[in-house]
Amino acid sequence: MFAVGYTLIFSILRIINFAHAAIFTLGAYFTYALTGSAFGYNGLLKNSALPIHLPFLLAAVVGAMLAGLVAIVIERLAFRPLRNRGADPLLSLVSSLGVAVVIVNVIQYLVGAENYSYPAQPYGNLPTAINFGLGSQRIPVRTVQIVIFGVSVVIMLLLTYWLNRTKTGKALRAIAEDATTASLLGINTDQLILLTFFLSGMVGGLSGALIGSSVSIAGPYFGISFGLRGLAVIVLGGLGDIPGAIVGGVVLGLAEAFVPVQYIAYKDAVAFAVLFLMLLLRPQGLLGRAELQKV
Amino acid sequence: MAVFFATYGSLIVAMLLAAMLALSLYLPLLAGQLSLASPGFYALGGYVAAIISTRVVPFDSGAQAYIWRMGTHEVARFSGPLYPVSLLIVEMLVAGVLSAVLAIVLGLPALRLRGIYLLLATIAFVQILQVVTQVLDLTGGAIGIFNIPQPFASQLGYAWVVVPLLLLSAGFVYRLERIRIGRAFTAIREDELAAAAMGINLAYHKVLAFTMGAVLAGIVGVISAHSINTWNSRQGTFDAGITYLAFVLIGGSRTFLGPIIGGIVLYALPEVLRGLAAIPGLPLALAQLLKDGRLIMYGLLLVLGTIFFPQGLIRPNLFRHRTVEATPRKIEQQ
Amino acid sequence: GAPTSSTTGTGATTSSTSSDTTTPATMTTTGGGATASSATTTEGGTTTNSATTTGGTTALSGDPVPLGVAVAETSNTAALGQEQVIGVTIAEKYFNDHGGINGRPLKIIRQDTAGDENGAINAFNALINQSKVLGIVGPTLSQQAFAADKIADTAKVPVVGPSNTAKGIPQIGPYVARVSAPVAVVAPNAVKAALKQNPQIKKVAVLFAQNDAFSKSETGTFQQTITKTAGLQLLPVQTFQTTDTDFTSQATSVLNQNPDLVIISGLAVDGGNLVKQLRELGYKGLIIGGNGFNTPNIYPVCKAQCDGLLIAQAYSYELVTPVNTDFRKSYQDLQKREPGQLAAQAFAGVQVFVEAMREVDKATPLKGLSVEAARTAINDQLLKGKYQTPLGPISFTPEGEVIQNDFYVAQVKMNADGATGKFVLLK
Amino acid sequence: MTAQAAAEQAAQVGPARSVVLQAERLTRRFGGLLAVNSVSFDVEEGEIFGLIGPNGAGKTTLFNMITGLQRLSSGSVRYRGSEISKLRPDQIARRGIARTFQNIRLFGNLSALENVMIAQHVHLRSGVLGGVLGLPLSRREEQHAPERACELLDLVGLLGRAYQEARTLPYGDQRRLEIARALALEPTLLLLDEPAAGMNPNEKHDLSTFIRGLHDRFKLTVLLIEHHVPLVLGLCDRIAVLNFGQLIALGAPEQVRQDPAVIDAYLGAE
Amino acid sequence: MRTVQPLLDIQKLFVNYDGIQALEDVTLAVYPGEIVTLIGANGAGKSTTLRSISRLIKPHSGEMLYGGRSLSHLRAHEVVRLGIAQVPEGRRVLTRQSVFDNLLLGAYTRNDTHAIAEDIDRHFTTFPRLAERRNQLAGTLSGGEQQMLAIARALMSRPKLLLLDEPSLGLAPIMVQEIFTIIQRLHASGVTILLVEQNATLALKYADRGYVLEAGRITMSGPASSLLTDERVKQAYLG
Ligand SMILES: Nc1ncnc2c1ncn2[C@@H]1O[C@H](COP(=O)(O)OP(=O)(O)OP(=O)(O)O)[C@@H](O)[C@H]1O
Ligand SMILES: Nc1ncnc2c1ncn2[C@@H]1O[C@H](COP(=O)(O)OP(=O)(O)OP(=O)(O)O)[C@@H](O)[C@H]1O
Ligand SMILES: [Mg+2]
Ligand SMILES: [Mg+2]
Repeated sequence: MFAVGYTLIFSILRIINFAHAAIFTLGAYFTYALTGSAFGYNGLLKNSALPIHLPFLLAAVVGAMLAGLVAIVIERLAFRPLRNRGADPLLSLVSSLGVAVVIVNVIQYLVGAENYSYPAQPYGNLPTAINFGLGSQRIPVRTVQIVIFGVSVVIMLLLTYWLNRTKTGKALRAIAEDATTASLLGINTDQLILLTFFLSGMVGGLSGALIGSSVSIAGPYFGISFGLRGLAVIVLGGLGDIPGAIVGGVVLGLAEAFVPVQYIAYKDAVAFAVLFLMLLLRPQGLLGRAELQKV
Repeated sequence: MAVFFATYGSLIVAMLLAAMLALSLYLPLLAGQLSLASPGFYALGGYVAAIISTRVVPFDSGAQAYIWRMGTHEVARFSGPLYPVSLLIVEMLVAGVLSAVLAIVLGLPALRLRGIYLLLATIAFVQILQVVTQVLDLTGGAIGIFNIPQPFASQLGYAWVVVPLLLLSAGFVYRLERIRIGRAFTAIREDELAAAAMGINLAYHKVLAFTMGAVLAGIVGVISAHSINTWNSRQGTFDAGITYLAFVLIGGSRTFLGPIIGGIVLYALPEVLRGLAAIPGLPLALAQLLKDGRLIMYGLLLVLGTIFFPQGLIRPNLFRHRTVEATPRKIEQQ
Repeated sequence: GAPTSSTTGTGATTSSTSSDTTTPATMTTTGGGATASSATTTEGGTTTNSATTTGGTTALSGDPVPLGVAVAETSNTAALGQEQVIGVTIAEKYFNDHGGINGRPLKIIRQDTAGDENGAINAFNALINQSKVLGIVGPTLSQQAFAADKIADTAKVPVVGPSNTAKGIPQIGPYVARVSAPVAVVAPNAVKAALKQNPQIKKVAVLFAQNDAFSKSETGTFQQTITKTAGLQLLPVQTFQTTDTDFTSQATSVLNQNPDLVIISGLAVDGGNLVKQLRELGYKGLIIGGNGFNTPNIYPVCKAQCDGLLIAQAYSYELVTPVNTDFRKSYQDLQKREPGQLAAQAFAGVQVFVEAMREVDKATPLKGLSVEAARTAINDQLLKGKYQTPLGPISFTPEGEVIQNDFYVAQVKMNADGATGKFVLLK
Repeated sequence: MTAQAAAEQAAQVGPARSVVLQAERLTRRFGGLLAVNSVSFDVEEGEIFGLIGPNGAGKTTLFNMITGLQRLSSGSVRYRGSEISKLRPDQIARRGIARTFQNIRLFGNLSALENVMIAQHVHLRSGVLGGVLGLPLSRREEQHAPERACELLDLVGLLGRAYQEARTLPYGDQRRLEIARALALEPTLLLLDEPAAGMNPNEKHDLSTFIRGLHDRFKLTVLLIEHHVPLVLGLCDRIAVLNFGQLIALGAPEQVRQDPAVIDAYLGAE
Repeated sequence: MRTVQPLLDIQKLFVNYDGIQALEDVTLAVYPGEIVTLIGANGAGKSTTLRSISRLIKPHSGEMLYGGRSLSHLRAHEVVRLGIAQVPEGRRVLTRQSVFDNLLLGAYTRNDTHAIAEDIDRHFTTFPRLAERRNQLAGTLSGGEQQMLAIARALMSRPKLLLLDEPSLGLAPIMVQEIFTIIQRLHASGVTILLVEQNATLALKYADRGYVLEAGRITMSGPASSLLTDERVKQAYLG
């Protein structure tokens, strides 16, 4: 889920946007604020709350839009100037890192470092878990996770369609490859990149809100802790491949789940070892096609 | 002056170490290899130092007192005997060799990957190493290893090792950039395929660059472990790697001076901001902002830095090779 | 060289005499301001100790007595650090209202350590050399302590760890002490309390955060208690990371082993999430949370699912002593909720310094003493004293380890709204 | 004149010139597409050998296979008697086969001079330590290298642009730089892929003179792909014609020019 | 003197790269329906002129009018919307997209889906090679095939003014003839063309007028037929 937004920017601009993790966090906080919950005990805004009380789902959508807007601002302030100055493409990695640092610390400055969580039962009266196991072997899955999974799949399908089938999607891929040539074809590169950032910010913000409903919002570094895993997931799925990002997420989850209990200490190592092997054996990702290169 | 060195002694040492870490990331980058493996080797080096000095070598810290003076100013005191510098050097050698071996084993398969894929593979390596050191008893688990003996009476004493090492490695890279091997690296960075067609052995040069970076990072880890007195699995993580990368890119990734300057400047920046907040006479609000918003400013400066120095602080044509410069003129005159 | 007066390289230029008039003004703003960003650290702090430099020794002036606080105010450790900041802020005001250091005000100077070892070292260095503090409360994490405390010890500056619980901290050196007891001692009590509520307990599942130094040592005690003391069956131990958010695999495997009791050693957020997910997936039995759970910060994490959680505590706000009542009151005024262990320990950290300073000052007035001499005297006194803190009565071993008598086991009772709750002390 | 040199010269003018490059049943498939289909030919020592054919006939693919940049689907390439088709590109380059690229592949961000110096790689010996420490051997080499590179730049008329970044050079000059870079390898077999593209007729003519000069001066064997027919006809000793991956003609220029199959597929009615 | 307004009117154009003068005081005009060719040696600034018109680079000074409208404040993609298309030097096809998608993107500014499909079919008939390769990634095409694609792609926007930068580059003789046939056909249908071509003889044969560019300056201009017979031009460019 998180990975989808990441992938979107990556597939289009071939840059890794560290600020994405921060936008994810923002999405969660915006949603929190929009549900009318009060901020905690630290920071400038302590004990204050918005006068509106949106239901969780609506708040999540509006929060995601706001996150998208923030992404737009970030693009204008931190990415476009770099592009216009013909900077080393890697440099955008640094400037996105800078943005992430700013956002995280501004959040802390405003609302402190404590964790928050949404008002009880954001999804109404659904049971908290559903059992998929048979007999004594229980395989319960939390409802929230099912919701998140469902939403990711839907978003994934929409984005895939958009990127691969529509004119705008094709134009975006053209920009990714060669922005100069794209502009020679009449493609407004700045505008489309902005759109991409907005969408990616929205997806990121929405995932922040949803994941925040699954686990509490663990302070300003909430998103950052997902960042690395998100990266791993998109590699598994094939960089820049949106369905791949979802499949990658599932595979990584399964690989971790099958680590025997005795070795659970090595769970993360296993995940990354899978990632490492994957890179060596199928660098194009699980679903990806090998890229041909012509001399 | 004394106060300055006492306050900033460890910062200065850490800054120089940061410069070297940036160099260790820069070396593979020189050959176009975007690798974040440096923190892993750094962590490895630290553990080598920690394990050797606390578990292998029986070293007993008794209760003698050492006083280190600068003129009449007492700069620092240290109780307990000093750890022999010769052993420190042995540790550095061991760490260097271990890093080199690991780098070759890891590099041979991994360096077939390019760009972002290599980046992720190296991150995976760092993460695996982190989990393993977190779990193993040998590395002290989550707490890590502490009470690492001190080879110097004060933090600034580390300068005796760090400064020569930095000069050495800077000199090394400076020369490297100007010889055949360095040109081969550059060619690979620019266009692997064309480089191969020009007779450059890709695998050999990539692994070479990667290994040199690894060795440097491993050695820095040794010094770092002693200098911060403790070592644990939170040292040399993925985030640290990103920070080193920022050092390189902000400093300038086209000449060895870039990472060095970048490492020094960026590492010092948060501390400079801390220091600024302490300047007397600042309006309260500003001082407060500098203090509480230190990292906000840091982030902003990172962004502004990239915008205003899109090629990094140091650009190579500032320092062109003189003999090369003179040659065409010479031929033209003939 | 001839003795030179005035600046010592810190850029302090204000003459030392003028401060007498400015200080009270600063003081009054202290308690009233916002918490984390309150005016405690007015940068005049460094100016007020400007003094003469004589061969490296600086004599103390008659101005506020500087005490350093170096905790993690930024980074992902800030959630802990900000509680500690509240604790010391309350302490500063409290002790100044109660006469300061025999009439002279206490001045807290904060430096942010961020979350890493180098940050802690830098913060300590700035406090020791620039601000010339007489002692330091900090840092937040044990790993940071191993790095930074060494610096202080070498410089002969007393340090009191407010939350460092790993083994080996007081042994770093003679100048290192802590008020944070490795609460492993409560483990048996917690297990006993659980057995009291449900005598049928047979199988126990244990989980701990493997990247947290404290959780690792705490879980050891829990496991010992279960197998040795209580003679229960210990299921295979599972681990997680404090940065984890999804505990499905751990929870599922716990459920399939059907334990009667689950014991978790972790920190508030990860531990809370683990509890929540265990409950949501259908675990019904008792859960014991380690000392890391002892903070009201868990309420928003596991919400209604926190209910019934047994928690091992090194501090309980229900303790009725004059100092804790005052502390609890100040905290409630400031924060509109009950105080947690981190804030209380930070308060205690300041308190032991203040009381030691008062004693030293009584014997030989601090004014006129060199900074170095004062630091050593304070350290010696600190280790000797007995203190009535919000944590209850504490004292130190000669090594600097805290001796604390009162540990508690509490049970979480959530209110109907599912968002707030309280710790109910179990006897 | 030494006996050896005399023998060499004799070998060159003698009727039985030795075969340098032997392509045997070279085949390359891309999916269902046979880009090069069982092509065989020999290139003799000192020859200028032309390769022409319509767009997409498989000429560049053939070059790629010879230089190791693309694997063969089947067939073999022998260079001076030994099989090279399994070697890596850099090993092939070491043996003395250099090439230029049709889609220019210069090191774009580096100066023209650096581009050439990089290609001297295989002829320098100094290793890491020697180079870094500035030992005598490497010192000599490093002093000599830029001079040598400048001579080559001078040869292609780019000395004045030695410090210009390669990607900012005008298109025609980039082609010249490609040639200079290939020459820096001191090859015995030089493969040129459309070297005259982007030059005007005058410049093409100069280039043709230049290639002949190189050939004479460095005793080069040249394999040349070019669409500019007058240049190919004027320059080449023999010409092979590819169409749809197949060799449709091979012979002296005049012979090829009159081949109806070639006129039909490639030259067009004039 | 003509009375018609020029379609493209460039006046006193100066361009420099990092301080190096690439164009100096270039003034040229292209009238509606004309083929104008620009000839000159390597590095004379031909490509630079075309890049200035399509706003890929910002001139230092000078005015460019297109149908009376100034181009100076437009951005590259806006210029395309005015009906100016360019076949860039070195082809620059989108290597990671299929031949078909490249063509489709050529028509990015158009919305008439039906007519676009027809146009694609038409270009496939002109270049059967492309039709065979329609689903192949453009990056794997041969050099000449890419050149065909670049030309077809530019035509997909149905430009009013076509800027061709060495369209015959890398094409087999038979294809070169084909390209010039196309140019002629476009000319007949009223498209205005500014042609940069190394094959000056051929270019001047088809063009109405020509300009000679030397070291960034225009040194000669006039009807193509007279340039073709001019001794100096012959000497320098026709070989
Ligand atoms: N990687 C690839 N995948 C699929 N087809 C390819 C690939 N590489 C080349 N081809 C096809 O193989 C054929 C031969 O290409 P090649 O580049 O050898 O032609 P060429 O003779 O050099 O043509 P030109 O004169 O236009 O440069 C072309 O039709 C091309 O489309
Ligand atoms: N990005 C750039 N930076 C610096 N100089 C440049 C740049 N691009 C072009 N130039 C210079 O501008 C001049 C004109 O180049 P331009 O590409 O316009 O020539 P051209 O006439 O198209 O040549 P060709 O026929 O070889 O394509 C050349 O001297 C070239 O080196
Ligand atoms: Mg070709
Ligand atoms: Mg050009």
